[in-house]
Amino acid sequence: MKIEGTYTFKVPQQKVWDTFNSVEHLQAALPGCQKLEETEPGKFDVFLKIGISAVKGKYKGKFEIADSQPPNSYKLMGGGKGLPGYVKGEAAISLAQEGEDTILTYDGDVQVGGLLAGIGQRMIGGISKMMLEQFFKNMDKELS
Amino acid sequence: MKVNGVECEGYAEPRMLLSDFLRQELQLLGTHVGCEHGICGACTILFNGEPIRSCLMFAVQANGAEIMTVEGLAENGKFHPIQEAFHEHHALQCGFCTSGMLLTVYHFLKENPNPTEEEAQEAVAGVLCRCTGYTQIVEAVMAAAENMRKAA
Amino acid sequence: MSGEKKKWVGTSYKRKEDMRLLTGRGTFMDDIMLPNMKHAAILRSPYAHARLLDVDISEALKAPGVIGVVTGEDVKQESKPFPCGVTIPTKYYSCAVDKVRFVGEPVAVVVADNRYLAEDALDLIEVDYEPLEAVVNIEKAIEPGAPVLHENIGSNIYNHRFFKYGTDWDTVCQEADEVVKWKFNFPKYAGSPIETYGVIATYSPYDKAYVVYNNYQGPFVNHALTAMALGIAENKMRWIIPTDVGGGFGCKTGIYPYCALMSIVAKKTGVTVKWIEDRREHLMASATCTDRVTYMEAAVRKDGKILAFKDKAMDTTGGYIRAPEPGCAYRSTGNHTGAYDIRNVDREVYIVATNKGLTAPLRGYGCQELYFSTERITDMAAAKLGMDPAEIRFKNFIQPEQMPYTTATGGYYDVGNYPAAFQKCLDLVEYDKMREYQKKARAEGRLVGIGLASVTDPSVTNIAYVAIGKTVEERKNERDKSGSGEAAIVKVDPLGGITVICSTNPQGQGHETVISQIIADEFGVHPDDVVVDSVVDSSDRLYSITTGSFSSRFASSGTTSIVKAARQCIEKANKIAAHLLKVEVEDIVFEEGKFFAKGKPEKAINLRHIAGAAHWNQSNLPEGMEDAGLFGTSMYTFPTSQPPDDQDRVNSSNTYGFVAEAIVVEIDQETGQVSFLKWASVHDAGTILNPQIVRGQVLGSIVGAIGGSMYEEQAYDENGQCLTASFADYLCPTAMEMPKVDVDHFESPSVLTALGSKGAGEGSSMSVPPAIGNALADALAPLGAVIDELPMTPSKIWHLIDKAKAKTN
Amino acid sequence: MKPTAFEYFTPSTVQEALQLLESQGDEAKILAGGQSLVAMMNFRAARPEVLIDINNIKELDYLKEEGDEIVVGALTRERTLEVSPLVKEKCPVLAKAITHIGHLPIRFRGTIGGTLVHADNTAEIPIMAMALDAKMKIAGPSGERVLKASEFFLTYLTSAVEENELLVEVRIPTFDPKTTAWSYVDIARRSGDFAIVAVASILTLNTKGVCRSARIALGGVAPTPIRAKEAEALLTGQKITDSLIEEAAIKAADEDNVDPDADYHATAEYRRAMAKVLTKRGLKEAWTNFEGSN
Repeated sequence: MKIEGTYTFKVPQQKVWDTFNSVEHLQAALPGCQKLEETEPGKFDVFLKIGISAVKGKYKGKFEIADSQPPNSYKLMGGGKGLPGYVKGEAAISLAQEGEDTILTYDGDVQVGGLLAGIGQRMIGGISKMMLEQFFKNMDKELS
Repeated sequence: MKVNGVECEGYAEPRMLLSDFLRQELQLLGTHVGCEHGICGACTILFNGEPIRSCLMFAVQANGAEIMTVEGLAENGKFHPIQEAFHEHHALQCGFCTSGMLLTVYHFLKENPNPTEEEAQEAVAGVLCRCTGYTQIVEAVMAAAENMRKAA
Repeated sequence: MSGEKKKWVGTSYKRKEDMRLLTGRGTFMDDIMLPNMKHAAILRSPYAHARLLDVDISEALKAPGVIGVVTGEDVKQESKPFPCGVTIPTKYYSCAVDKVRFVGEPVAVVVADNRYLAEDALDLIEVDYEPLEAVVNIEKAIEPGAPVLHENIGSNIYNHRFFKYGTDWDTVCQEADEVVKWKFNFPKYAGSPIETYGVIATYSPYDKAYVVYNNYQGPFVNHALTAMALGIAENKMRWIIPTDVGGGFGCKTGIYPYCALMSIVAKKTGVTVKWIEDRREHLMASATCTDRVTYMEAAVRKDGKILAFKDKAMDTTGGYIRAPEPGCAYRSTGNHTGAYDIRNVDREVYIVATNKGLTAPLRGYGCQELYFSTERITDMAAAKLGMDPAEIRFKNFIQPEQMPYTTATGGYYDVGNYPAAFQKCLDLVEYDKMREYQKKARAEGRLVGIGLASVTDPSVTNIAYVAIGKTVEERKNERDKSGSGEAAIVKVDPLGGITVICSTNPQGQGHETVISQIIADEFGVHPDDVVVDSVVDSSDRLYSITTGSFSSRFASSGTTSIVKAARQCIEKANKIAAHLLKVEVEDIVFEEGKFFAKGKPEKAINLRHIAGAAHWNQSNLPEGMEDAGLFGTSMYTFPTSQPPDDQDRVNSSNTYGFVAEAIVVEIDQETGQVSFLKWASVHDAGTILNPQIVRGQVLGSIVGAIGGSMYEEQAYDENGQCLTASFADYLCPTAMEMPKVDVDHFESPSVLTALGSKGAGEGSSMSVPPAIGNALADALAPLGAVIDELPMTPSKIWHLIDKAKAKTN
Repeated sequence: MKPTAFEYFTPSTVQEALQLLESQGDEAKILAGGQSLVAMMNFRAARPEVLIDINNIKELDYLKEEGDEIVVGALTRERTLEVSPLVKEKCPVLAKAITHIGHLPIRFRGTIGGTLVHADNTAEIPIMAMALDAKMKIAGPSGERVLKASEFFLTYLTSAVEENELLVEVRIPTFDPKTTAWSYVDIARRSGDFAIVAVASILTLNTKGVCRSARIALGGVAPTPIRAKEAEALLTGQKITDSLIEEAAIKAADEDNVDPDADYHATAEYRRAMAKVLTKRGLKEAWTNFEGSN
């Protein structure tokens, strides 16, 4: 499933970059994040508890930040699994300053597998979109 | 609970589905389980006179309720007119969905003794049948309605 | 033999099975309870393609109520891969051993006190998967560089063959005025009976034998294959199929891996194990038909004569290939040209590995895939030539005077009058009037279409067709396989009661009733007096490789065996009667259940009397009669069931019926929704044994095919995730989706069967998909949109209309 | 497909239920009709550790008229609303919409509260709540609060009811069928399925056929059911004509208004197109069936 779009933050690019690279802020902004740990630079262990319908459940996963080009772009790769199934994804994220604002562009591919995909296909697209929105909104809060 | 007019008792932990309770605890094997998510309708029974999916209820919720299953349709070894019509019109093949069909129709004809064919078709649409193509089921429902009206 | 006036056969005798089924007293798989029975649940792969690194069951073993856990390692120790009729079979075990190759593939089995606890323990099994890239698209799977599913095969090609029948394609094309070609996609859909699979297995360590209750439907070749996989003699594995099976439609032929798996589980855990497949398991991992890509070509003359068919057909059987595949591609060999007199055929066949669920025969086995492309291309040829689709069919039908007719590919059609049967269908749908109606509707801008299909309906497969998967050279090194035997035992007990035991275990087709009708006619008794035992038990029923309820075997081969067995009894009864009446056997008359000497009906003796003599006074049998009692047995196989010849021709089935379908549709151009305005379906199933039952079979095959054409699909995303694992997404038609269909018959009795009957169970499942395709295509023709895939959903149709309109604007 | 184990409570008052919600924390789930929840539990997609069955709270099962509102207890079954003479008379569009919910056995168990809190964006009652400007009364540890439908649905499958709260009542404004044109139309793959797109239309008209107010709600085209505000504004104050309806339909399906997702059954483009088609058909049907239209 392709997920792409943009989000506008009303703060300068460097600040957005720093916040997106901070464990603390990421932990606070990731929907349902119970624990986030940087195991080695750019690599994280994450534990999420998600509470929406068929997706509800606890997920254990890892993600990695690669090809980091501060403060412009990086690649995000990761995945996790829980009893309802697994999620795997990859996204190219880039930042661009536009006046006072920073435009974040994401272009990713998300794979959802197992129970989730089989019985929840009607809602997966919507829920993924919603969680991403939620994440950006939370990040917005972290930025202010 | 009262099942087909008989007081019944059994043990059920909270999570036991009513369909499983009827089959396993009460050994009423006429109620069939086809999907366990409320769509196929094979497990349809009457719960206090209303048709419900027994796979979408917990047995504990039926405490004190009056339940009717397919075993309660025929009386004294004689077919109910709906069963008679299903037999006459070849409205069943493998017979697996039939219990849910019969109880659905039983309730339907009680509410609507003089249905149109369209209404009959809609009434049985809540139970999936993979064998018959439904046509002969709808024909049976219409015939049963007529016979029951005549008998009434 | 056929064509005699019967008292019971041919009437709509009401079903005997109904008595128990209408009162909730049937015995289905889940109704069987055995002592010390525990319950199994299966852990299934969430990945379409992954290496299995580790399966940690330690926590699951500690869970409450758990008896044991079995993994792929155990299965590898206890069994070998299932044999399959291709040159390099996949290492297909009943449970994943090294890799998982489709979502839903079994990975481990938990046995616990009840199903709830078993499922709890599944949650505690930790599996370490190394995900691999998946491939789901048939054509991509055979491109270089595609992820390979089976290392031992080295590519994703399970099977690849070329066939040439008659004059070669290029030469034929020189004679042709037009060559029409198109690519078609046929979907993966399923029988999805409301009763899912179920197995109860027990193992006795003392006599090293298994008893396996299961709701299998045949063919019993899979019993032998399962024994081979378990490395045991076939008689050490007793299969018992309960009285009632809740629908099959071919899908239940795919249960045998679970029979093997639960046998292993029973052996490992030491308890009797019951496993009832749940709907999610069923929709992901039971069995569907193969999806197929066909590059179809037809070479035609201006006058409409089709000179040749050429196709490149690519089927996928999913993550593994298992018996009876590669039948998907070859079961229709003999009837490849359908009802048409086409002498030249060019085929290329691939069977391809993809990370999708596995396949089994689905009602119509292989024919819906075939006819969707041949009947669509026939319509396209007609359009190209400016001919009416009915006219091109008349132009190409095999004529009644050509019967018996041997097709270019080896099929032997004994009887049939296709033009007349087809005309009956056109009359029934009021074809000319409908074309007028269409003209008017089109003038108003409405999208009305008429779709036709005319096909032959093969039944009673000759297992020889499976061998076509191997080349002539490869076959030379193997022993031939062939046959279509079906078993019946008719026994008359000491009090004259008649019991019939067959190997065609029914799943709703009403065999008990029809057998009773046949026996009633043969013996002059009442159908209610006949008892038919529907339980199939491999240890005390006659069975063979070919027996079972599949490929519409009952109506032609089953009934023939029954009649033969019955007549053996009667023959013996005649001899006993002659002996008792002290006359020559030639002088005995048997009428309405009474035996008497010619001209002396007043001195008749009845069956009870004769049975009594045969059972109670065994020393007083006629001279030369060695066996006491009164019984007959038959395992009739058609003489037409021969192995393939050295030009790959094979009579892949034994009787061939005919189906004509005519469907009038209207498409709502704003929403893409389809409504059926009129529908006629005419069948030649030979002599009709029970009209009401046959009507039920036809209507049932129609609703299944409507499903596959418009609603049902086992759908996957590009990563091999199954998107339709619930009935909320796998959409079986309800009563509201079933239109009114006028069903009629054109009876041309088969000369090969005892009663003239041919198979009647599958017909419309193979003719409806192309007929709906043709109807939708005809409706969209004014816009220039083409139908080349199924299922056609409103969304897809709307996009076709949208695209076509964008083009014209 | 068997649910995981849970602790089971059967409060008989709202107060008790709220106390249980408070004491059992976020692993508790309310069981109302159970027609979505139990199916999800059978799949083990939902795994509540505590189930608070509110079916014994008789005080939540009522249906009455208060002023110009129909007041419905959250535990009222969908079927009760469907056949209620009050609903048929004062809010017939709701009765009509309910006939589109699943099949009869689902409606006999399914409750108005359950389906609202489940907040499926194609479910009939949430769409009707939006169309009718229903108000939801929610009880919580610190008392009751009332939300408008527009505030109630937050996003996909998410309502504003917090984990320690319980939806207790729904207040549905009635209308006078004599001056109101209405319709409920949808497209589903099969009869009884969740709609791909659904549209409810309610137009209040004066004696001359001029639209005094218009309410159009769409389902299946955004994370929650939505209103077509611009289309409503366009209709208001105008005499209903075919071309006006056409224009309103275009507005309803406008990009600013709808943002559908694709799934296996239908593409986003299809849903967007159906938003327009169904708005048009819905308005036409409402207008045609309205007694004052001719």
